[in-house]
Amino acid sequence: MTQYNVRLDAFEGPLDLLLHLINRYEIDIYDIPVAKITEQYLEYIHTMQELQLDVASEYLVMAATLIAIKSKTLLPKHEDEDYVHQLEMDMEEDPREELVRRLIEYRKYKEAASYLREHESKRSLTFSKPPSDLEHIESKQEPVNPVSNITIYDIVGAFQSLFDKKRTKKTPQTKIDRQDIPIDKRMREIVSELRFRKGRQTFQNLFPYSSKDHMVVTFLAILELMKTRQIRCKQSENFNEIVIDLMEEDIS
Amino acid sequence: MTTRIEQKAVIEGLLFVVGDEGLEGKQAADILQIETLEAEELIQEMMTDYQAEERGIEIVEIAGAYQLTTKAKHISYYERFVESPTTSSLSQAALETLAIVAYKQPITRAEIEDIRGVKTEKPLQTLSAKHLVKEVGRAEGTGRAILYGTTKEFLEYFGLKSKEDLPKLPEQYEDDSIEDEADLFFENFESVMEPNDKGE
Amino acid sequence: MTTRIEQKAVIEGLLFVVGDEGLEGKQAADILQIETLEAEELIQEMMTDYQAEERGIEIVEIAGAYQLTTKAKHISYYERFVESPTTSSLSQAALETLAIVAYKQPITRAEIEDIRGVKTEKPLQTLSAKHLVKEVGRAEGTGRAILYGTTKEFLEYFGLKSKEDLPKLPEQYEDDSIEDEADLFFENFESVMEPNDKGE
Repeated sequence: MTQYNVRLDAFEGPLDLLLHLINRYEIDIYDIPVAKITEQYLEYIHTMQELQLDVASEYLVMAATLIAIKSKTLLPKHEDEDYVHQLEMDMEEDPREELVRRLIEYRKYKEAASYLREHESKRSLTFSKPPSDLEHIESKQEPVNPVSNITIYDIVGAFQSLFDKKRTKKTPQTKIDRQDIPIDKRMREIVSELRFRKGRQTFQNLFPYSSKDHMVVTFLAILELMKTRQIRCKQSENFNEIVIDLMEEDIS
Repeated sequence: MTTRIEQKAVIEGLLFVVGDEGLEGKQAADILQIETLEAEELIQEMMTDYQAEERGIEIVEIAGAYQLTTKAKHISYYERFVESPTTSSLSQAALETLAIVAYKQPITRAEIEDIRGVKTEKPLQTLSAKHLVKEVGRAEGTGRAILYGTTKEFLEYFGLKSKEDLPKLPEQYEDDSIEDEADLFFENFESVMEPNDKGE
Repeated sequence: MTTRIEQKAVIEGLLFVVGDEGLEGKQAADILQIETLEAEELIQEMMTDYQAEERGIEIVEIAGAYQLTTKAKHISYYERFVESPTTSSLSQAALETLAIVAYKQPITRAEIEDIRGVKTEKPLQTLSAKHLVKEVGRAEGTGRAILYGTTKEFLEYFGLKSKEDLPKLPEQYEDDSIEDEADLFFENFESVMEPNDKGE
């Protein structure tokens, strides 16, 4: 039952895979050697199939497209046609043109996405604060309608964003990439949390997020910290709260 | 090694972030990895700095913790702000509380606080004073906590025929799958810890 | 008559109060009873003031309004005990989808899928649930597919001033120049073919 979803997830689709191959083999996007790229592409698909991955239909459609383009470029030129026809042939689209257009278009947004990613991580470095409660400031002209300029949709919106907020707080990793919460990082977090809490925290409170992976990593981190004698766990009796203490030597 | 100036900057940022939960001298000291006394001294200095004419906020000490507030002498500007038509007539806290009461009524204050994650006494007072929510009964069990619901006026202001007339929420807000997952984990965890008690 | 220094103090207090809802230049001007341009100028000056070493907060312009945030360089002090507003980063699929919506709005799902070459239902759901994109209308024609656009929260999430604050697309410039070249070619071609019509 081993799954290799991670490898499949590494690509965002057939266009992404093609771009990867183009970069890897330093291919000029405007002059793609179709035979070579088709070969590489199919090899990748075969590998995926060998790994018993569920190859999405989009990848197979692209494989068919590549093969179609390849066969078109291989077609022998008609030599017995008259000159006008020959001209028409020359004017005909390069069979690769549509694919190149799509690749370039997709690449644009892939780059735009990485720009957004940069902004996202930059933004995560700063904090703002929620608006202050000004209820204590009495307005001199009390409005007749206490909810003027609020609609029922503001109520709905408030309710939704409340739950969204709660949800995002609870699950800091929506797409869990295990690399993102390495155990030693979580171990350091726990130690500094304990330091901040004057060396003591309850077991339960070390699980701030309800994401399964975060909890598992936290649990493993606690076990590891116990093993390396950085923390001590105490439970006065069965079913009581487990209390985690930072070992004294470490505080200094 | 951070300079005193930098340390002050960090404290300002910390005070800004903690809001009205306040920051204790010891907390500031831990974060800056300096002595508590040193941190207290820095904060006292900053209190003086903030008295400068060009500052609109100041540090106050409330219940052993420091927090930022606006200056009392500027009150007339905040009154103008509150009255300005672009300013929402309910605070975010009151709006959130009202939304919860509207959709989850009848509901106790403790339950509202559970959802919001913060104390909700003041917003509930505001909403009662504005006749938007009222007591609709008492919860069963010890304590018999007050149950809140929306008022007739609430329906009138928003032009609703009845409580059932509230717009339906998207399905995603109904499910509790995330919480379930957490519960599942702790359940499993407990059953590992106490295998004898669970007849497995 | 208030001095510029006092006006700055009031703006600081207002910025503190509005928090992440932000303060528009016009709002500040109304409250101070000065011209919007004057208020904007004051805020610009303050932005420079806040860059001083001893300040732990700064003014940023997001979604057309000004707000205070902590400084990025102090992150190591805060991350120990507060949670970042954007800890949950978006998946690559969601980001690509969002990038397409941002640049091509209003756009239908089918058009997005055309560009990405894969199904995009789930990323769009994620983005809607996070209020980063929303339905902005319906396409003409049969089916009347939903048209998607970005929201104010989109700007807030990425800390952008406005939709126009997005950088030019990487290849846009090149594409334009190719078209220009083509146009030029056809123009020349035409002028060769029909020399009589163009009054040379």
